[in-house]
Amino acid sequence: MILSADQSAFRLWCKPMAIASTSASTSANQISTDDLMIVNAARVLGTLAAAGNAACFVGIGLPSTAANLARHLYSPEPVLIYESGCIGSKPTRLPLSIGDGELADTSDSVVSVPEIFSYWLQAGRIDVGFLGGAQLDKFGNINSTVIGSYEKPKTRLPGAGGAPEIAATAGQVIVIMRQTKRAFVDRCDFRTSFGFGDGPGHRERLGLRGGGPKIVITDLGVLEPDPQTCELVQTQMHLGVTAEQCVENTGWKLRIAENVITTEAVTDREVNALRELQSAT
Amino acid sequence: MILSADQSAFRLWCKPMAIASTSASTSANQISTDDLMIVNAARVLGTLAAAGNAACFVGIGLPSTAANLARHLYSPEPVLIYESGCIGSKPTRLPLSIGDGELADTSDSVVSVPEIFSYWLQAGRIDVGFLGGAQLDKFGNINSTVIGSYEKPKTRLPGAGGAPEIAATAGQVIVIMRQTKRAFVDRCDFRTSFGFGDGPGHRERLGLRGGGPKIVITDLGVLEPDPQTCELVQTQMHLGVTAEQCVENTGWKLRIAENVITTEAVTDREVNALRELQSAT
Amino acid sequence: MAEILSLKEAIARFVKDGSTIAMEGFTHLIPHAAGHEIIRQSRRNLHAIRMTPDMVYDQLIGAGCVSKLTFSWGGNPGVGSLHRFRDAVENNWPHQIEIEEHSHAGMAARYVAGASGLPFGVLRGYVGTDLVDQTSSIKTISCPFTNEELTAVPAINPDVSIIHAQRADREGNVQIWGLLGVQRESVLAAKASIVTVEEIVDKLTPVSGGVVIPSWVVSAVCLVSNGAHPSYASGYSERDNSFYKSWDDIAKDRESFVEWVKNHILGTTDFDSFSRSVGISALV
Amino acid sequence: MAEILSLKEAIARFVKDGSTIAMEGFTHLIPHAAGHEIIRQSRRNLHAIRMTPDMVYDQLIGAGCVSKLTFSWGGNPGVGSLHRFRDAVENNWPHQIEIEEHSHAGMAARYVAGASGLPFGVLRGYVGTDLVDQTSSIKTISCPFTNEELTAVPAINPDVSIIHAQRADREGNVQIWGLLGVQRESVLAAKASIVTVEEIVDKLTPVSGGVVIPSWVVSAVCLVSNGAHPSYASGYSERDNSFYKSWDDIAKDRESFVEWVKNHILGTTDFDSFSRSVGISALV
Repeated sequence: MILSADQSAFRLWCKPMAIASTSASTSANQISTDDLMIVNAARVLGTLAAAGNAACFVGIGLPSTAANLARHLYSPEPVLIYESGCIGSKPTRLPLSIGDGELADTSDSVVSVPEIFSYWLQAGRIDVGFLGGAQLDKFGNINSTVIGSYEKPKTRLPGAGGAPEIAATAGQVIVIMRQTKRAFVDRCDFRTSFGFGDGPGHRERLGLRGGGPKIVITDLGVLEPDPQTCELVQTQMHLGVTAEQCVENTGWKLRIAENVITTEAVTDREVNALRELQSAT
Repeated sequence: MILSADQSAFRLWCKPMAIASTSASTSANQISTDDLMIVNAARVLGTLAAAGNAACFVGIGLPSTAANLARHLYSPEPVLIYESGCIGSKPTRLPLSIGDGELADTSDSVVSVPEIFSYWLQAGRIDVGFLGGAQLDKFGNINSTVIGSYEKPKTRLPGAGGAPEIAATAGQVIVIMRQTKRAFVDRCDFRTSFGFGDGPGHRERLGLRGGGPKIVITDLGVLEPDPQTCELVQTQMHLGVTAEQCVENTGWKLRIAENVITTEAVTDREVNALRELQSAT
Repeated sequence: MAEILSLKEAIARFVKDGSTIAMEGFTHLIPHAAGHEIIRQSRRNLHAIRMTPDMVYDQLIGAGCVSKLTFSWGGNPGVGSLHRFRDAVENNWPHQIEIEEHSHAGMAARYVAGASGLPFGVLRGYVGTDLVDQTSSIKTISCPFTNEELTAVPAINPDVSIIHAQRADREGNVQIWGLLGVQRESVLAAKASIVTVEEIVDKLTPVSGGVVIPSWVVSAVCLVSNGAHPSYASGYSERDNSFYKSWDDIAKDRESFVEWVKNHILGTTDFDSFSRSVGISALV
Repeated sequence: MAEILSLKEAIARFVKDGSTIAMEGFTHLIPHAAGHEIIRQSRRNLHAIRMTPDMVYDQLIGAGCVSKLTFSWGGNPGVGSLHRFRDAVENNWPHQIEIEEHSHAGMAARYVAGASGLPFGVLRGYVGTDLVDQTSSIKTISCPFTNEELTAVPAINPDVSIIHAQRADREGNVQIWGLLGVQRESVLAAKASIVTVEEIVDKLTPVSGGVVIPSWVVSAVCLVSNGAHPSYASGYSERDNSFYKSWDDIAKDRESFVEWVKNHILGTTDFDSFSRSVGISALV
């Protein structure tokens, strides 16, 4: 069974954020695919914050930009938590590193790295984790360790960092990655972060407490796990993107949701807030 | 075999502190037995600090007074650590409770209670622990839990607090207690803090890392464990105290060391520093 | 997000008959006002957890609120015995209470495990003591790398933890400084938490040695000026040592204790009214 | 008590061929100057431990000092790959290195265990990942109360831990603030420790969010102004992001890396001389 429109968590989430397409400007439609991913991620965070669930464990790069954009666009704001020990950061510019002084200076509380992982992540206080990687497979597992074999890797990647425990423990995981045949693979060369493992019931058998990957935001659109099969399905495409493009850029036999929707156009308000944030940096 | 003079750790320790008896004033000889215990404990700490081993885990009461007196009398000073989380406290007056604000305000560092017990005590960073209790037995075990049976106690005492892990882990334990037949017993009703257990080798069998009770300072003198038998032996008596008195006030068949010494008279410098500390409080 | 509530409302909402509660504060910042309110609301069958059940739990035990006590040191610091605690353990007055007894190190490890989402904590502790035979929540565990034997204790996860702190902002972010004891861990380990504060301010300015407990891990913040009395709040008040001494006389005798509770707790409406009744000023 | 030593003297005395070393600093306060001095003194066969072996360990690895690396994330943050690290793992250049790979949560638990005098730490971690099959220092452990399966990792207890901090007093008490990472744990877990500082002062005045590591748990304090560069020391300097970017070009190529080390590290006598050589001012 293909995921139906009603089953799309993203569509439900995004309802409060839905805006009339007339408010979309032409300039907004010309933003980069990175920015499109950022805006989409910010929308998800805004919806979660409205539901009171947005203690968000953020990494540097697109996730941090998206989380800060959501802070500027939505009220209530998501709570930003960085693995460097910052809880409730409210940076006025985009941090350049996970240990940017701006993060510490604007936090409610700065704690040690051991404490961030024990009292905050492990204890189940994180609603949303953002992850990316070199490979994502159809069950939402992520590889950020090696391409090729572990013993004799073709490419040695940075490794796990905080990802395995974010993937295991966060209430839900948002993946942000560009959708390409090389990156979206049938099976990861190395399982650094556990998604749905080998399919339905695997997370439960392992006793993982977090909800796993709920949404994958790409440059082409959005994928979500089919509740029956746990397989990632294309549920949304950006304006001008075709189903064929999505299938071509995916390394497994990608399914398109029955009622796949088109991404709401980026609004002036969104693009302006993003530009402001970027220019302050 | 009875502990010989050469085996007395206390006598060795106290050597650097030894003073000509002519410097003792009459007023000094009129101090209370509490003060005598305090001065003796401070002397031990001074000697340990001179040897570079005086990170001292202190409880309120006589131990705290003794430790603060040692800080005023000797250089290098012992480092005072309170279980309330204060590391390197330098109070100008005697603290009235273990959580006295003066302790926090004058500390090098204030940490949480879990950290005091994990990073500092358990990690083996404490050289000296002070303990007292309702009962002390001949092997240096201490009871601060119940008199009578646990289920139906005659007297319910406060309980363990930090004592069991101080007794197990500190480099050495100094016990301060009044020497009476009721308190100095053949076997404790309840073993709250482990001394030498049932005798030689027992600490080692349990894998305890600390050195155990090395000295017991009482209102009558000083007891030390016989290195062969681990049994506490009277190695020092205060001026005017007789061997018979010590035996009478001890609940086990107390042995007196071959060359039992008389406590060095309290000096003017000691008594003055103590009075100053007490009057500032 | 924490709600700003009256203490009466917070206790009514979060502390139920049969609840497992923790009230922490290590000499500093002991939530006495909250203890009084629990007595005022006549809660029963509480499992009361506290490292140092001093005066605050002596009152709860004597007033008959507690059916089980988990603790590591029960005395009136610097004064002597805890008479109501002793009377309960020695003579089952006002009724029998179950006790679960630990050391400080063990209790701290239990709170840390609770705050960390782990079912147990590991420590070097209790070895050779008679506590091991009396307390079922002390077990051995082997290191899977060295085979060394260590001690395991179960996590503490109270239904509600109650602490006192210096101040909060209007969003319920709590700022606390000075001796922090095990308070933050007790809040993070609990399913719900109540924080009484000296002051509610528009903006929390940084304080040396201060930490902020964010609003979203706290259930209720209640303004109770001097609510730690006779304990103290660094920067706001001093410890009332004479009150601790006078407690010895009040608590020694069942009748004088009952009279005191009737006059000063059950007979008062809140902490201000209690303070007037016992003759302490709101701020020392 | 800590001795105040030159960095040269401290490294010579505490870092030996074959030592297990930890150098910590989480983006903030990375002890780069100390890393250079280890290269200058041509230490070999180090077991180098670090959560984020970024530029500082790229230099040590490329210079041939390291035979084993224990880590959890090896990249140039915000820039990309760590080329010397990759070249060692992918092509055994300059020689083969052994790797022991963990997650951040696991490494943090290992340092905490080390600082606490425990042989292992417990966490919810690694479950379902392929790391478990590659790393022998990850095992399962059962809760003796709930029978739940958790993960155990062995304590880290380096021969020497090296960190950078803001300042120390003349007795060697170290004050550190801002993002503290895992630095304090790394020092408390180690047999010996070296702390480079921006400044040595007569008296440490309190700083919000600051902690003091007492002199008696530190082996050596070394005055190295700007010694974290291109990392930063909150209150003293800003992160030199362009230096991190330029490192990508330098390290990408073996020859340019070797040349850089020869000119700027082996060809300089200390951190000041290094700073002049690469054209950075002592204080940003």
